[in-house]
Amino acid sequence: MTPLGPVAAGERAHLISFFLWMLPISLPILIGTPWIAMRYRRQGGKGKYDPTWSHSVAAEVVIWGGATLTFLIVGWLTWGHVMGEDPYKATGKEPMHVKVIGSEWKWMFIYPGKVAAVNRLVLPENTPVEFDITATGAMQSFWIPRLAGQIYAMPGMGTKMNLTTSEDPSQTYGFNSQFNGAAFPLNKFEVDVVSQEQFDAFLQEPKHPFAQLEKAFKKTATWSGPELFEPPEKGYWGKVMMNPDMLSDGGAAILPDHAPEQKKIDDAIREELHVSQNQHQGDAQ
Amino acid sequence: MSILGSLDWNDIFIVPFFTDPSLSTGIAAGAGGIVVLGALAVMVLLTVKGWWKPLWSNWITTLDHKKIGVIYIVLALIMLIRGVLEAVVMRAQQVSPAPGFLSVEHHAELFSTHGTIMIFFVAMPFLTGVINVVMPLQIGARDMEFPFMNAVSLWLSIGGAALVMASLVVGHFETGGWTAYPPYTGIKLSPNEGVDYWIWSLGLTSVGSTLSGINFLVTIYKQRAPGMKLFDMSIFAWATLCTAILMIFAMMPLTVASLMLALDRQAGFHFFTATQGGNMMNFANMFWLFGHPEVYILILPAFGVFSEVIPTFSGKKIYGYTSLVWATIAIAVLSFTVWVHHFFTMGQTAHLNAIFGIATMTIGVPTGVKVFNWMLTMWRGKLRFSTAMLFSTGFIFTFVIGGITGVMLANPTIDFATHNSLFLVAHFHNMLIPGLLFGMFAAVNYWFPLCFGFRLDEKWGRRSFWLWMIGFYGAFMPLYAIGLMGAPRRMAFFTEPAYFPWLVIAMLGALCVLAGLTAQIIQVWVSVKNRESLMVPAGDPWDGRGIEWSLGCPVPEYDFSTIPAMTSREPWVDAKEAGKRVMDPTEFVDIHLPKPTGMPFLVGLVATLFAFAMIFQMWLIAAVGFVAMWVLVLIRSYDTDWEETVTAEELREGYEAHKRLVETTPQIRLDDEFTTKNRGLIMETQV
Amino acid sequence: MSATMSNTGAAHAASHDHGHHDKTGTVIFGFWIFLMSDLIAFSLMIANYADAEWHGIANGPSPHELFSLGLPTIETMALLISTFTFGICTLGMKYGASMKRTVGWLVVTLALGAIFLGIELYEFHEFWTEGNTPQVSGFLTAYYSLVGLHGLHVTSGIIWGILLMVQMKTFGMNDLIKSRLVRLGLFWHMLDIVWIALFTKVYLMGVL
Amino acid sequence: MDYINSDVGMDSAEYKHDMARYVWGFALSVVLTLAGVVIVAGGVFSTGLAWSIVGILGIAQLVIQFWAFMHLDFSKEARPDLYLVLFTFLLIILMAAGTVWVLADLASRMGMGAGSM
Ligand code: HEA
Ligand code: HEA
Ligand code: CUA
Ligand SMILES: [Cu+2]
Repeated sequence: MTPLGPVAAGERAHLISFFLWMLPISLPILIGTPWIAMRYRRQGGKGKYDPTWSHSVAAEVVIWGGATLTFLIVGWLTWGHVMGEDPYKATGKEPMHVKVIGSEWKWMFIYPGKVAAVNRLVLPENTPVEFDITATGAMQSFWIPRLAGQIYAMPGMGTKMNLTTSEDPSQTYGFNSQFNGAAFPLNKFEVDVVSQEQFDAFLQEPKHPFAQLEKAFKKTATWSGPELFEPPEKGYWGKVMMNPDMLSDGGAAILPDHAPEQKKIDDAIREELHVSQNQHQGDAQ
Repeated sequence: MSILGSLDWNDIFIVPFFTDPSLSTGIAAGAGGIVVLGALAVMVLLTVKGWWKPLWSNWITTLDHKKIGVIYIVLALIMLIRGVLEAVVMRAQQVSPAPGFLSVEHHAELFSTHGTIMIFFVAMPFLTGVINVVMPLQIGARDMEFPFMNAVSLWLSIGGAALVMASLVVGHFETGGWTAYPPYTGIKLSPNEGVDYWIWSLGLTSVGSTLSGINFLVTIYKQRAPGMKLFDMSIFAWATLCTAILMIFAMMPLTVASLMLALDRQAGFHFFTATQGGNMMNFANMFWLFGHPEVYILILPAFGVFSEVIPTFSGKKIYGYTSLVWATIAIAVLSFTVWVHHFFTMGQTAHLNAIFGIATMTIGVPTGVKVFNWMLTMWRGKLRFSTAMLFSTGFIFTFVIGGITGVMLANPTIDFATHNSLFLVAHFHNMLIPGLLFGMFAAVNYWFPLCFGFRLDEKWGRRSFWLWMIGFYGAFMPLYAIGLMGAPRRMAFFTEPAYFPWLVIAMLGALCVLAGLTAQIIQVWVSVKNRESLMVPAGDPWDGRGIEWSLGCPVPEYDFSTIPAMTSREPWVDAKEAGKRVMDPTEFVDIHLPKPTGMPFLVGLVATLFAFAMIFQMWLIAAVGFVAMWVLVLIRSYDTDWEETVTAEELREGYEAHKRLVETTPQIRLDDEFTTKNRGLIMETQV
Repeated sequence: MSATMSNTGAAHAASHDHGHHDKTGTVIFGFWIFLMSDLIAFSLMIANYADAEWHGIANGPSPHELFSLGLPTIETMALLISTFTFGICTLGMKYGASMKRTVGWLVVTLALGAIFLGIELYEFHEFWTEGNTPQVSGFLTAYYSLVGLHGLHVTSGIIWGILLMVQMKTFGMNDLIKSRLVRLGLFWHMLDIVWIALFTKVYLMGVL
Repeated sequence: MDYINSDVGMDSAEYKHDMARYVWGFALSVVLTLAGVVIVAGGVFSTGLAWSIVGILGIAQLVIQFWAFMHLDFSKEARPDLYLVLFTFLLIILMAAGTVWVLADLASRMGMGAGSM
């Protein structure tokens, strides 16, 4: 829960403020219950017994009033938070655009006109970014916890998410949080926030042809191939959004028993674990 | 196409283990084996002991609301054992070195069945059972308004549960969680029969629950003892009324959504397909139109139970009756206005999110009022910590924590960071276990004597409480923590080393809960063994306040020999204060009780057959089953001789016998409440 | 279903009246509640239809292209007359009309219901043979299932009515049968009310 | 309320009174239905206006039929049914209108045009 960017930081701040605002009305219960239980116990309790005491206008006012007041405060805060932090709203001037396609257990990132990447998201530091998100196959949820909260990725639809990257270079990861089948635990990607120069260098890295990506993306369940490709033609992402089937082979979320795919996924899981156990050390917060 | 539809050899539980032996298939085969062996063992036991006949004539054919209630609770307990074992296996899976001993899909089947079972086949039957036993007794009725329909509801629920159990033996269950969102659960991504199991088992129970809701509502509306105004009813009866309304109106969206999903899967329709104009978001929308009111269906009866238990063991009138009633009504109505909070992250506008977020928070107000009312009921009382009271106190304390986290989730900007995370999982278990389950445990401990005539063992009861309480904190507080670190739900394994210590604590907590459950089983066992010394034939073993305690224990089949006169909100307390130990009889008249009939059982059986056939696309068998179901109903409609009479004379004798018993039972002091001296009719002595 | 599951009350009232409350009324109230939960199902289907009509056309026809008003209007009239004739039937029954008259009006009602159903099926058939099956688009899926669900209700109403006529022969017009007839009446009237909503939403607004 | 038996016969004033209610309900329903058809077929009004008028006519007919055929009114006997129906309609507004609202709101942010999702 250590935020790297302002959006995630805001979310954390709200969480803490909500917790604090609810303490005044919760503490009387959390402290009062054990206290009453001790004081008024039948054997050994010191409290005065009053079996008919069952109504008090003052208490009613305090209870209803206190609860209503708490509600008004948290409700008011909520309105402000939500209106201020619509994920569709850009977090700065002229955000950088990245198009995202979630698929069965891998993510494609398209930097329009520049590069397409699989399972690897590289962003320049301290930059507002807008993601356009869609999916093929099942519903997914696009989430980079240390940078911003999640938003669903759905076939046939496009959603948006905005964030600003960390001020300094950093490394983190993102994933899909909506269960979608056999390799769900592997459905994640690396996120590198780098300096502007490094980012420019990244765009210049050698690339494979996009056709190769498209073909392999359809066929493979989990990705272990190269990561960088030529960008697709303009409007490609929109086409996938309208017609998700063009980038998926009909899906394989539940594989028939003994499908060869399943073996591959199991192997991929094992392989991944080898890598990630060494790599993610210290990345969790 | 074969008459057996899509059923094939590989669907039989044991086969995959031989063709592809692994720990995962081994566990599946083992689980299937337990079901089969368990069923066989029960059958052998019944045969050896010669219990088939009594089982049939005393239980299966019964239309008595108390017995139906007991069967519901037994169903809940059986399913609960499966749900708990699954939970413990999941916890174990997550602490074993990744990727653990289960395949991802097998783990998915576990959380899907665990969630489905706990909600629909543990929680729902549990609360329906408690309502069945208690509510008619509290409003002075002799039975549910529609006893036959009541039994049909029961057997439909059992049929649904049987299907979920069958999925262990034949085929698979689905893997999309208890929420089963398409397109994942569409035919393309989930081609096997798992989702159909989900659809049809829920189909059966949700029809059952809707009918139960109608039954409860009409019973409360029409069957209250003469003179009992709505605002004279016990809080539990009020909770039932509101639950019933939720059941009637909230089950429908689920039925509609799941049948649409069935059409998509089997008939190629496009309700939820991504291409060709379907809209999967409407599934989520309809599911939560049901799902959110559902969680209040689960909690309101528990609230009702606490409102009965706490005054009794505080020796005090309930604080703020009117407030409590209005708060209950408010919760019921508001629960229909907040469903969007389950998908704040779907991409809707900020306005919509804000409106639904704030609407959600309004529920905190009536709920908070209720919590304070319980506290103030204890205030200035003389508290006796029976097992039921311990569960109630533990509830108040722990529930507030879950409520706070619920309100946090209700802020969409916070939800963006906690949705689909273990924080959410911790929130809802925090509501379901110390809320719903503790309520049901309190209910069982409190009202048990009404059904069986003896109390439950207190020593083991208290032990179970402490194990549950500690186990709960151990199992779920860590999930709040790693949830905030960004651990998603429904993960088969985690690779972040930082989560590991927390997961170990969670595992230990789950084991502690398991120990609590074991203590409960021992409690029942010990109590049955010692039932002679725990008998409370004179009734009212806890100086209770509701009119159900004016009856002897166990309660006779006709419940009340004469319908009690309602002179105030608590006529039984008034009677006791006036020095009486039985309520004055009103008028003895002949009454009619429904005769036992096997018909509801048959309806349930045929409906289950129909559903099973639908799952495996055996259309012919399904059609036959469907028609047979209605033919049975038709046959029943020709049956006009379905009542038996209990004469006024018998009722008078019953009353006199109870009176004699009461008069010969020595009065004992509250201090001896939990000792074997307690034979019923305990009272605070005026020393 | 409730015809029989809740027959408790009716027969009770039939055999003896023992005071505390009116069982027939209770059963009918229970049936009202059932109807209301059914209404929720219809309203959700309508909401789904409204959404699908809006952006679920895909490659299929739009409502404008698909519907015309002629047949649906006749259909609507048939159902409307039938709900009226059912009213005549149950009203007469309450005021002691002969069984013959009651059965006669019931037959008229069910026949009108059958005409309604026939037209609906004819329309389905037409659409279907033009290739506009429910598998074509979200909109057509919604259309067939919404109108079809109503049609299924009408079908079960007709079957129920026929079975009830058989029971009238067997039992005579006792209170039990009367109570069932009244419940079937409520069911039938409710179907007409639901149809008003469907006719308005699907056809009238669809053609606009 | 006694739904099924009356002390008097079909020649009574009560019967005529009850019958009148059915006849009124039927006549009004016919008129309203045909009015809707005429408005749509006639094409005199703009689409938006015709849409609203047809909607109002539908709702009016709904109310009339509840009154005429299902005996819903403000009398004491019909009150429980009336409350039940009103409550149901409250829920229908919440659920059905809520559904349409939520789905339209979502669609507005997802680039979903008519004809394609
Ligand atoms: C009522 C509901 C209920 C209950 C009680 C529980 C109880 C428990 N649950 Fe679960 N759970 C759910 C509802 C419930 N759960 C739901 C809805 C999901 C989501 C599924 C999905 O993802 O779709 C879920 C998911 C879920 C997960 C998956 C989380 C993930 O997504 O990663 C896990 C993981 O460990 C878990 C654990 C547990 C544990 C350890 C318990 C244990 O603490 C408790 C187990 C023990 C008992 C419940 C004891 C029973 C009591 C008795 C037998 C009483 C005895 C009798 C007498 C007094 C007579 N639950
Ligand atoms: C019995 C079950 C139960 C109960 C009672 C509740 C009660 C509440 N729940 Fe929970 N909830 C679930 C079961 C339950 N929930 C389940 C099963 C899920 C997940 C399903 C799934 O996805 O699988 C869920 C999910 C869930 C979500 C969705 C999160 C997500 O998916 O991202 C949200 C969001 O708003 C939420 C909120 C609340 C709130 C605000 C309450 C409120 O009712 C709480 C009210 C109580 C209090 C607030 C405490 C006491 C009050 C005071 C001390 C007074 C002062 C306070 C105020 C005035 C604010 N719940
Ligand atoms: Cu999701 Cu449109
Ligand atoms: Cu909710």
